[in-house]
Amino acid sequence: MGLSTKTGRCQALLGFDKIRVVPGTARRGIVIMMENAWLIPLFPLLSFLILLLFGKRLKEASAYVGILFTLASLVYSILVLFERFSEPTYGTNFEWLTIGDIHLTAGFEVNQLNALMLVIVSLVSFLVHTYSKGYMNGDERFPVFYAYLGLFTFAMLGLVISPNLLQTYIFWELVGVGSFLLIGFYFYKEEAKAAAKKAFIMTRIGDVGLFIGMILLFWQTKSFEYSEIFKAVDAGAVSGTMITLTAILIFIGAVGKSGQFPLHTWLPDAMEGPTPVSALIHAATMVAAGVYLVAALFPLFQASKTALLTIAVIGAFTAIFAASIGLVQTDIKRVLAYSTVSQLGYMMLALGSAGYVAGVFHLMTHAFFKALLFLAAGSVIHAVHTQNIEEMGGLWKKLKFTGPLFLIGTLSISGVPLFSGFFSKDEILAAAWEGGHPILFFLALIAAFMTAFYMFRLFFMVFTGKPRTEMKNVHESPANMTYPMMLLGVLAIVAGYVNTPWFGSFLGDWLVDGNPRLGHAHVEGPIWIMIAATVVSLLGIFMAYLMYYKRSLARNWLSGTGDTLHTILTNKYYVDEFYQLTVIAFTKGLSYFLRFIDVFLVEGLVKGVVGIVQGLGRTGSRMQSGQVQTYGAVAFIGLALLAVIYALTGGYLR
Amino acid sequence: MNLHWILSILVFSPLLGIVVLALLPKTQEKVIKAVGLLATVPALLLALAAYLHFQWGKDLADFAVSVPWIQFRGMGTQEPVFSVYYELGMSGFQMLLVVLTAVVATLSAIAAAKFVKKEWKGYFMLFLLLETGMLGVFTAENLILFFIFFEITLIPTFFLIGKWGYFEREKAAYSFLIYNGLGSAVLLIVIMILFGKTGTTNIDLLTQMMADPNVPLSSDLKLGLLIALLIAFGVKLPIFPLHSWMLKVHVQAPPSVVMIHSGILLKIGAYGLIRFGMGIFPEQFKTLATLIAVLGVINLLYGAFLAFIQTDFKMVLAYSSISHMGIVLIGLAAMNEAGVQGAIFQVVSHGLISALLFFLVGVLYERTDTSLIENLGGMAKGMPIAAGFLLAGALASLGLPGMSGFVSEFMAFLGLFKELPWVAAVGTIGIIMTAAYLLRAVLGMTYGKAHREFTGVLDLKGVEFVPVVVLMLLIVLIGVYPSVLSAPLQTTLETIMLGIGG
Amino acid sequence: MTFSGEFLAFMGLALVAIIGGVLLLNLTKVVHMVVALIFTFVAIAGIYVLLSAEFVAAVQILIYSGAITIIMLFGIMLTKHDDESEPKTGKWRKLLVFLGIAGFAFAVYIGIYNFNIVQVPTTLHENNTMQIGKALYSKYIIPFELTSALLLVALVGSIILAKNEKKEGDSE
Amino acid sequence: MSSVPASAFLALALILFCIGLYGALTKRNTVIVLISIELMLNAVNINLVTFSKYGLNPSITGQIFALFTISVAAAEAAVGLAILISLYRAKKTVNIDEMDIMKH
Repeated sequence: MGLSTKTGRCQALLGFDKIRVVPGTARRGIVIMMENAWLIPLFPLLSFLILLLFGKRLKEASAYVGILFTLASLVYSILVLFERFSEPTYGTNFEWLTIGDIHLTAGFEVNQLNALMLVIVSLVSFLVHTYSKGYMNGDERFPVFYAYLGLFTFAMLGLVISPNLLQTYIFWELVGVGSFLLIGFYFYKEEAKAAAKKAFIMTRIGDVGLFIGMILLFWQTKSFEYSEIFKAVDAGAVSGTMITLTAILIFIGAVGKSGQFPLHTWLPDAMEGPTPVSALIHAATMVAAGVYLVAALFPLFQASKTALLTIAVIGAFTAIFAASIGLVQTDIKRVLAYSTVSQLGYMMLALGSAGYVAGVFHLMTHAFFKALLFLAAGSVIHAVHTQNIEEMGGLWKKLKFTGPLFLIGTLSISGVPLFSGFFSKDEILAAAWEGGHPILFFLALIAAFMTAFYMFRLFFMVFTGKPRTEMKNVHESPANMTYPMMLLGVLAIVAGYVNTPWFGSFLGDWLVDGNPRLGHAHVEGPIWIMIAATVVSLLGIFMAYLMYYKRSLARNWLSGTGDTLHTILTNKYYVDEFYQLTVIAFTKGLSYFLRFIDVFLVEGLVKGVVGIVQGLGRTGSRMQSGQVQTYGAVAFIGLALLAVIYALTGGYLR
Repeated sequence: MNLHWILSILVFSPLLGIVVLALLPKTQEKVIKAVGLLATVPALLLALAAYLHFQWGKDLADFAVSVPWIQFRGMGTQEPVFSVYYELGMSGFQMLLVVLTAVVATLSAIAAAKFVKKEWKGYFMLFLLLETGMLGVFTAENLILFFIFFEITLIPTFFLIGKWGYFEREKAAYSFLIYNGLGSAVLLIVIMILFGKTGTTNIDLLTQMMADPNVPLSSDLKLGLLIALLIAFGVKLPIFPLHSWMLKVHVQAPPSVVMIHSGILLKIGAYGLIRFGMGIFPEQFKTLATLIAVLGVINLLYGAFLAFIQTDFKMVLAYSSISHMGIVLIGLAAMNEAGVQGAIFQVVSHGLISALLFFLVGVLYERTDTSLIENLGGMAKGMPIAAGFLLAGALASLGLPGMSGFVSEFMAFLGLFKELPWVAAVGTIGIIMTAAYLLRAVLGMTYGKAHREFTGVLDLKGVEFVPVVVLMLLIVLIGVYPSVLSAPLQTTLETIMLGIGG
Repeated sequence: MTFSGEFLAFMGLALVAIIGGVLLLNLTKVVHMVVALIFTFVAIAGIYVLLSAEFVAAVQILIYSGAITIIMLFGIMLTKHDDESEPKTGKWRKLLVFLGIAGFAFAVYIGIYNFNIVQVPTTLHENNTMQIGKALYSKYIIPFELTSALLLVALVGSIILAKNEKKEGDSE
Repeated sequence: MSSVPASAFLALALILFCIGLYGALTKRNTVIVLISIELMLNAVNINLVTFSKYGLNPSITGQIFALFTISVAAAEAAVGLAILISLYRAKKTVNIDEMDIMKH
């Protein structure tokens, strides 16, 4: 786009002929892999189409179709990533739509962030595909499930490979649909239906923000292309207020997708979907898309201090807000969901504090350990057929693999040293301290404490102590479920070492390479931050240990006797109820008011028209009275009228 | 190659079907259905041929035909004072609408063969007459010819609704006739004034003349004429508050007729506004742009909010049509390439989507005798394929990228955000509301606990797949590769933009 | 304009004619109306005299004041009715008709007002009857004969129409 | 030469015509309606006779026309009355409002 040469319609139709290299990246080495990176999203799409058409016949075999195609994507992504280490950014475009002089393009681009995201997404997707083979076994809509997974994976891969905002938006919506379909997979459950609807509509509210921001930005910069936008912003072609406005509008899109306050309520409800879905979409990939979007447009956000501050504040607030709700939830998946919201808030805080690397780093590590946690939770649910942690307990011995894997995930998310979460969290805290506001830093610190606390509360309640209800047939999950978890477990431990203060910030250096706008590769925070983070997380673990393992502290120790706080937290600060009473009630009210208008005013108009027509007809028929005198009178009056008109306006008489 | 006769054959080919049908006995159900269906095929093939003709890089003007038709001689003069020509022609825009009409008409004939339960002979005869009218409307190059075809569409529709509709069909038919009759009366006045003042009714000639400052039409008169056109086509589109007839028609008419009605007939309003309103009176259109934008946003939101509380799925779709026509207005009001192209895209895209959704409504009604959302709850259990297509159709309708609805919505808003960002920003609420009401309705029907047994209720089968799959493929094709539509439009757009710029 | 004797005569006759007409409209009894109309007819005959049309004046008196009025009186008597006049017609219609007529009168009056007619000396008053006779039997002979046929047809037609139904039924 | 202008006669004729017209359109007794029509014919006759005397070419033709009119009027009166009587026999009324068989 931004290509202002006018092309004929024939050329526009031929599309692919117009592939061209993005300006500035023309230096081409041997980039066979990257050149064909557009194949990566197409594999899952193919899987989706095949399963849609032949799924019924393939039955259980459809799993292999899905797994095979995502494996292809994964392998290809890894190859692309390795090629990207040595080669510069590669991208091509072809003309997608012509509007007068405007030529909108579609294409793909492989830069550092994209390459990394490709691997994360295809890896998690592949693992979830494998895992689902066991988890969804026996479901009558098994092929449909895999088809949906394929659709989602396609959209997500397409999203991360997009070189322009418009294409991003397109895939952005498509991942929304994938998520919607998968949340509503158990369509016969009323809760699933409500959750799917809620997820779609709430994210759409955010999407509209992105939509407006994108269009406004387009008219300011004449382009949807990321590179063109950054160029225009650098050149000062866009006014400061406009940058702030568009940045915040785009951020609203991210708020919707990443479940940030105040559009977070759909994410916990989305846990109505099958657990592998929660792992794939609502933990590792889609919800991180908001973070990815902010990261991809980071130079734009950086041009506006206000926008960055907004992001940081919302991120920090969401982090602590969701963490506090997570303290009291009793549904295993909901605890994880709130922890996801909270962790996403963390990432936003990092980006808002200008910690680009920190945000992306945490995005990566979080994808691994949260996917692990969800899959492990799925394994637990698979074993005990309940999601209520009050009914679990003492599963450590029964689930030989799941237990330790879950522990790894918990340690990692809690930020215990040497696990991946520790490094990325430390990075974020340092960024918040350096680039953000001290208050935000302390909020983040408190959130870290809460995270450690509720995650271990979860762990202790599920795996230690004695079973609180009778549980039979508890058995470890099959191999195709445990292997993916093991791989993730390994990653949850080691993924952090790509960017540490001790062994070098390899990831950070690579991410910002050749792109000074993205900020420093590594933020050197004071050493006490690391210590504080460690202390805080250990404190959280210790308190959870006391309350839920040793039981030496009463469970209502913190809230005291009055249970007000507890009630508020269990009810998630009544946000849902608040929306119910305001937004939804208002919409309904307005609708009924408009219906009133429709029924009375507009329909009245119709009645009026009908009445006039009928009245005319009736008058006409009454006029036909058969009385010659009347006819004569009418005819004469008409004649007189004509005569008068002629006499006054001048006709033959004058 | 001489192609002048092609358009005439294209337009009048359905009439051949009428002749054949007239000779058939009433009782031969299968033959009648076959003839009715086959009679729509020549037009379809010719329309597709025209599209290919264009894609092969040839000029659509090859098809234009112009023959003297009616002439009024002045007293004692040899030269005709007023002459009306029989003029048919095709621009890219018209071609798209002709293709759309031909496709939807054929699919609607399939639907009719499936859903119409009585008097097929009369039905198909009227239906074919209607098709001729619609094809004529989109190919007429001359206002009087346009008007004649416009009227031809009215009468068969009236009978199709009034005779084959549901319970309150007659009321619906009458309100259709009264509203559209008034609209076409206003249109006739405009045409006659233009004819009287300029001596021509050729659309292209009029467009040129209006740009010429020497033509004796004051700008006030032009504005008045444009407002009259806005009313005439506003009834058809429909624009709030002229919409209530359309609700009745959508609810009461048989599904196959609603496919045509919602898919094509409403588009005549949009076509007229673009071709005549914007084409002939570009400057006046500009002065009204803000008003039209506001009307568009009102349409969009009004339809969306009302669709949100309907209990009958047909009503939801009816209000959603109002809402979606708001997007057409929004695009037009932008008065730039993006907006106008968006409006035209929306015309085509909504034609396809609403045809698809109403076909599915027909399927559902045929099997369950209801279209109430509540009664259908959980039907995905019994008829998963139909439910899937319904969901896909709803997603297309709410503007999901990758389907045609998104492209048009995106372009319309892209255009308006350049000109009137605040109005457009209010309009985006409509995007959210569209998602809300469509999901509410469609999920209410497909998802959730089944309120009744759907055992014994058949899923889509056999020939029913044809319309659904064809429409779905077209919707996705346009969504994924919009150049199939945008390429033919470029010349049309250039012409319009020239008028606005000048 | 001078107040010549002719003018005074015209004024007087016109006044009588108009008064007769107005009485026709305003009297209640039907017979009275017809009588009022006789004044009008006679006054019009006088007007004819002023216009040098003695023969027409004579015919006017004979036919109108005589024959037609008598026929009308017969009509009134034959159609036995309450000679008190009718229930009133609708006010609105009266008003509308009145307005229409006023408008019409206005329009025509404008025509008359702007109408400039020259006057040349005539010989119409000399041997008026002879002149009429000459014209009637030469130039207008065919219309004249046709008129006689018309009168005959009217005569026969009236008789047949007014004939008693019973007789009619008998004859058939 | 007359000292009375032609327009005076025409005005008189107009007034009489209007009176007749009013009567014809508002009176409910059919006989009176017929009489009013006679009055209108008379007004026309005045015009005819006036134009026979005034104008560039005065001629007797106007008077002859008036005579024809009178005879036709007489015939009309006779036929009209005959119709009236036969109607009266059928409907027992001369009220014009009740004569509406054209409607049926």
